[in-house]
Amino acid sequence: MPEFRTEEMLLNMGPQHPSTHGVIRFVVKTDGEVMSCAVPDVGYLHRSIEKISEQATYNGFMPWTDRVDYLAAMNCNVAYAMAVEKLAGIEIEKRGEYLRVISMELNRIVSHLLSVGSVGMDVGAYTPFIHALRDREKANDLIEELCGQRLTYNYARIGGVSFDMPVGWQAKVLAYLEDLELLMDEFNRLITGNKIFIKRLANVGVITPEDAIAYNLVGPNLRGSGIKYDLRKDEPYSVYPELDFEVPVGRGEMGTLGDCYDRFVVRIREMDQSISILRQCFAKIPAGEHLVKVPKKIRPPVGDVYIRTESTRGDMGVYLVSDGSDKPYRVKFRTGSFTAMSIVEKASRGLMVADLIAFIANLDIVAPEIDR
Amino acid sequence: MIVGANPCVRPNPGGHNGGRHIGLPLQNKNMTPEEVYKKLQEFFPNVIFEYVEGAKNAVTGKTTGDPAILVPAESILAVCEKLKVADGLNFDCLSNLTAVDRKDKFEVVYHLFSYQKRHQVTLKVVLPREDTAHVSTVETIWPVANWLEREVYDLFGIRFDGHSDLRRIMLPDDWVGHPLRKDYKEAEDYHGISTTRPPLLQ
Amino acid sequence: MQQLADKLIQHCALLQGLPHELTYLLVEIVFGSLMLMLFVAPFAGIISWVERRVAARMMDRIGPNRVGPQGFLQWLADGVKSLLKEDIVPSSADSFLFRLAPYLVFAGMFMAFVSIPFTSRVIIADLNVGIFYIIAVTSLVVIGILMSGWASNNKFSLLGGMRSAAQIISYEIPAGLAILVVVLMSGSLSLQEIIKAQGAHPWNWFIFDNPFSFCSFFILFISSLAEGNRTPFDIPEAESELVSGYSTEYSGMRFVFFYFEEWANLYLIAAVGVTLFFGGWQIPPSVREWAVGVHFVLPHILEFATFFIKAMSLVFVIIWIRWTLPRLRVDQLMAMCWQYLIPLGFVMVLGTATWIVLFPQGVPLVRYVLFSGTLGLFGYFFYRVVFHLRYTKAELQFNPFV
Amino acid sequence: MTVTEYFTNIKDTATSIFEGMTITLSHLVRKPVTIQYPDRTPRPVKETLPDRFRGFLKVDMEICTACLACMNDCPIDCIKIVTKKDEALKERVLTQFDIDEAKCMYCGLCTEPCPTGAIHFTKEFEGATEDLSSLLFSFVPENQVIIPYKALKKEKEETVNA
Repeated sequence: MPEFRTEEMLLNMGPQHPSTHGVIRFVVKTDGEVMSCAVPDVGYLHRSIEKISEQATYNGFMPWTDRVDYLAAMNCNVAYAMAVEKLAGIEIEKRGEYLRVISMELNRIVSHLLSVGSVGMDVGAYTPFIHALRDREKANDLIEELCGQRLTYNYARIGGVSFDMPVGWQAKVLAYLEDLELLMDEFNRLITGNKIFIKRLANVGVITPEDAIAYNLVGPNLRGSGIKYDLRKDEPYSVYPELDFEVPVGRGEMGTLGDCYDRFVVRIREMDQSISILRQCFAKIPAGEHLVKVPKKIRPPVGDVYIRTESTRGDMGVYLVSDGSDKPYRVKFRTGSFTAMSIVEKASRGLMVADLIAFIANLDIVAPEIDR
Repeated sequence: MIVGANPCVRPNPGGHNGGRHIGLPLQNKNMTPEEVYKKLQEFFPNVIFEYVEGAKNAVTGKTTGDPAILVPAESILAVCEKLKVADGLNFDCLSNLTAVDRKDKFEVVYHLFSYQKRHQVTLKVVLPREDTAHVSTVETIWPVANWLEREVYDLFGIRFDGHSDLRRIMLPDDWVGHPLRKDYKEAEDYHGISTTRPPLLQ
Repeated sequence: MQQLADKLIQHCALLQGLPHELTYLLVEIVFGSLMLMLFVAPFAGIISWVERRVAARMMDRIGPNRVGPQGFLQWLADGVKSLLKEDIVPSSADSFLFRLAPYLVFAGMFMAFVSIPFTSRVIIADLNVGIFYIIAVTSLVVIGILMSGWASNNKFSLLGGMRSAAQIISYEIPAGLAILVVVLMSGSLSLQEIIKAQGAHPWNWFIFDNPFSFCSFFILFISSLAEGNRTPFDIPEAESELVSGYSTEYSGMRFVFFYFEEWANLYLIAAVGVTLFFGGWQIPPSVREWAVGVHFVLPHILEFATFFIKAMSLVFVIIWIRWTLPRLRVDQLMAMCWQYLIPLGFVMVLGTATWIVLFPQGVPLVRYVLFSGTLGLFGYFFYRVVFHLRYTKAELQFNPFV
Repeated sequence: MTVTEYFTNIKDTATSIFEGMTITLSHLVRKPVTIQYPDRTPRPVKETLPDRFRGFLKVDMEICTACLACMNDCPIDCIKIVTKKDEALKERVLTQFDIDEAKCMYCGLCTEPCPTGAIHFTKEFEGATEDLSSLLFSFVPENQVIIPYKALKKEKEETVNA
C-alpha cells in the first residue's frame, strides 16, 4: 500500500477559545485530527502578584492572594496566612483553625463543582455543567454570608479569620450539604456513568505515576495517577489530624490508571470527603476567639519559610522571604496549575484535538493560577 | 437496575481502596535537613557546603524559618543527581524552584521533596548579581524544572545552562527587563500603550 | 399538484394561453415559496424558541422570556437582528464559494420538503422515488458544509467541514439500510405509498411490524441525528473544540442560513421518521368517515394534526437528547457507524427479508408484544422520572411557562 | 473486542442514555432557579444580600475620628484623607475624605481598624458607569471642613473626671 503524504497543520488554539479555561494559548501541531503535540503558551494573565507583594504590608497583601486562584481563594488566603504565621511564630486558636478548615472545604466543593461541570461541558454535555453551577451558586451564597464576597473572599487573616460564623449559618450549611449529596448523586447518574462520557475520558491523556511525580503534578491530578498522597493526611496541618476522612485515588476503573476518567472521579469523590469533613468540623468546633491578637505591624524574623497546603488544585506552596521589615521581601506561590500545564506538551502527543480539550479540562487548570 | 450501571453512584465503599502509598508511612521517615547536609558532605568531600539555620524568633528563640544548604553553583547538577538517586535520600520531586534578588546577589532556591521518604530540604545557590548570572539546569533530573527555570529566567534574568527551551514564559518575548529584580523600573508604555492610568484621587 | 395546476388551467383563461409546462413551473414556484414563507421559515424559528426553552428548563433555567409573550417572538427578534448585522466576508476567504455555501446548505434541506407528505392529499410532489429523492438531495448539504469549511480559509472551519463530510457520508449507509427495511415491507419508494401500507393504530405501524423493523427505526434515528449534526454527533460544530466549526467565520444572514437549515432539518428528520415508521398521517377509518361527514376539509386537518403531533414528538426527543448527552469523538463516531450501525443494519435488512418470506401476512402477536413492550418501557421510564424527582426532593412546577 | 463486549457496549450505552434522559425529563417539571435580575425579582436584590456583603464604601462623617487608620491600611491607596489645623476653630479638621471606588477592591481591610465604624460597606453594588470619575466618592463637601468626632475622648475625660 503506498504511503499517503500528509501535511502537518499548525492550529492556534486560543488565547480566546471557548474551552481553554481562561486566557491560554495552545499551539497545536495536527495531522488531521491527530495531534503530534500541543505546546502551551501561558502568561496572558500575568498580573505580577509576586512583585506586588514587595510593596504591600503583610496584612495588606491578603486581598491579592484571592486573585492567585480565583476559584479557591480561601485556600490561597489560608496558605499565605499560614506561611506568615509560621515565620512570625504566631499561633492561632482552635476556633480560628476550624473556621479556616470549614471555609476551605466549602471552597473545595465550590471549585470541584465547577471543575467536574466544565469537564462535562467541554465534552459537549451542557446540562450537567449548568446543574453543577446551580449547586455551586448555593455554596457561593453561603460563603458570601460568611465573609461578604462570593469570589474574592479575603477571609483569612494573619492570626485567624476575619469573622466568626453568622447566627444560623451552620444549620444552613448542613442543610445544603444534605441537598448537595442528593444532587451529586443525580449528577453522577446523569453524566459520570454515561457510556459516551466514559468513552470520551477513559484511556485519554494517561499520566503514569512516574511522570506525575517527575512533573510534580499535585492534588487530584497526582491522586488520579494512583498515588495516595494528600497533604491534609500525609503532612497534616491546621486541624486536619483531628478529622477523619479518606483519600480517594484513581484506580483505572474504566481504562488505564491515570487517565482523564480517573482524575474526574477523584474530584467527584473528594467532594464526598469534603462534605464529611465539614460535618465533622461543625460537630467539633470549639468555642473561642476566631482571631488572635497580633501586632499591628507584623515583622517576622529575617529568614525564609516554605509551606505547602492542599489547595483544590493540589499542593499550593508559599515561599516567603522576610528581611525583618513590615513588608514581605519576596512571596512566591507554587501552584498546581503551573506544573500541570508543564506536562501538557508531553502528555498531549498522539491525542486527538477533541481529547486535548477533555485533557485540559480534566487537569483542572485555572489560567490566573498559572500566571499569577 | 440502571443505577448499577453507573460506577460512581454513592455509596462508594471502594473510594479509598487501591492506589499505592509511595514509600513509608509518615512516622518512619524523615531525615532532617541537617542530616541531609551531613550526608551530602560525605558524598562530596571536595565541595564546600554550608548549612544555614532557619530564622529564629527574637523573643521566644524558637526556630520558625526553614534551614537551608548552600551549594556552590558549579556543583548543583551533581548534587541534585546524587540527592535524587542516593539511597536514603531519594528526593524524587522538585517541589519548587525560584530565585530571590538579594540586591547584592541572586539566590536560586530549590525545594526538594521525597515522596518515598517524606522529607524535605532547601538548597540555595548564590550567584553574583549580574546580567550574566547563570547556573546549570536541573531539567534533566526533574522535568518540571523546565518551566520553573523558564519562569526564573523570565522574571530574574538568570540563565540556566543546558536548558532545552530557555524562552520567556510569562512576559512577551520583546519585554525589556526582568520584573522581579529589586531595581526593576516599569516602562512608561508598552508598544504605545500606557501602563498607568491617571489617578482619580487628587 | 398536477391536478391542481390542471384545474387552474381549466378555470383561468389567462393560463390557457401559456404552455402547460410553464404553468406547472409557476404553480410549483408559487407553492414552494408559500411553503417556505408560511411553514418552513416560521417553523424553524419557532423550533429555535422551543429548543431554547426546553434546554433552559432541563437546566433549571427559564430561557428567553422577554420578547413577546413568554419570549415567543424571540426568533423574530433574532432573525431581524441578524438581517441588520454587517455581512462579513474574511479578506482571505474564497469569496465566491464562501457566499455560495449557505445557499447550497439551505437548498439541500429545503428541496427535501418537496416530497414530505403533510396529509393524504397535501404534498408538493408525490414522487414515485420519494424517499430516494430525499436521500439524494439532502446530500447537497454536505457539499455546502464542506464548501463553507474550505472557503472560510480558517483551520477550525476546515476541520469542521472535513468532519462533517466524513460523518454525513458515513452515516448515509446505515440510514439507507434502515430505509431499505421499510421499502422491503411496503414495496414502494413513494412516501404516500409507504404511509398507506401502514395502519392508523400504533400496532399497525411499521416500527412494530417485526423485531427487525423495530431496531431499524433506531438505526435510522441515530443516523439522521448524525446527518443533521445534532448532539451527540455535533462534532462539526463542537463549540468547545472547533469554536463553531464550519460556520465560525459566518455572520449576519449567512450565519442564519446555517441555523435555519439546522432547525428546519429537525422537522425533516422527524417527518421522515414518522412517515417511514410511525404511520404518517394515518387516522382510523371510523374517524375519517365521521370527519368526511362533517366537512370535506376536516379529515385533512385531522391528518395534518396527526402527522404534526407525531413529528413534533420526535423533534422534542431530538432536542431532549441534545441536552442530555455529551458529544462523541470523531473516531468513536466512525467506529459507531462502521462497527455497530452498518453491521446491524445489514442484519435488519436480511432479517426483515426473511421475516417477509416466512410471514407474508405479518404476525399480529409480535406486533402486540412489541407495542405493549414499548408501553412498558415508557412506564418504567416515567417511574424513573418520578424516582428522580422524589430522590432529590425537587420543588415542582408543571407550568412550562414560568 | 469479544462478542460479549460488543453487546455489553450496546447495552451500557442504551441504559446510560435511558437513565440520563429520565433525569433531564424530570427537570422539565422542576422549579427553575433563575433569578431575573434586575427587574423581575420578588424582592429587590439589595434586600436579599447578607449583612456582611461588601458593596460600595460609605463614611459616616458624624462619627469619623480622622484617625487615618483606613487610609493607612488600604492596600491599594484608594482612600485619601486630608486634615489640617484650622486656625479659627483651633483644632484639627477634615478638609478631604475621598474614596476611589473604581479602584477599590472591596477587601474590607479599611473597615476593620475603624474605631467607630464610621467607614462601612453598603449593599450598593451596581457600579457600572460610563464615566469613571463618577465613582470618586467625596464625603467632605467642597470648600467645607468637618470637625472629627471626639466622643471617645470626651467619654474618657468624663470618666476620669468622675
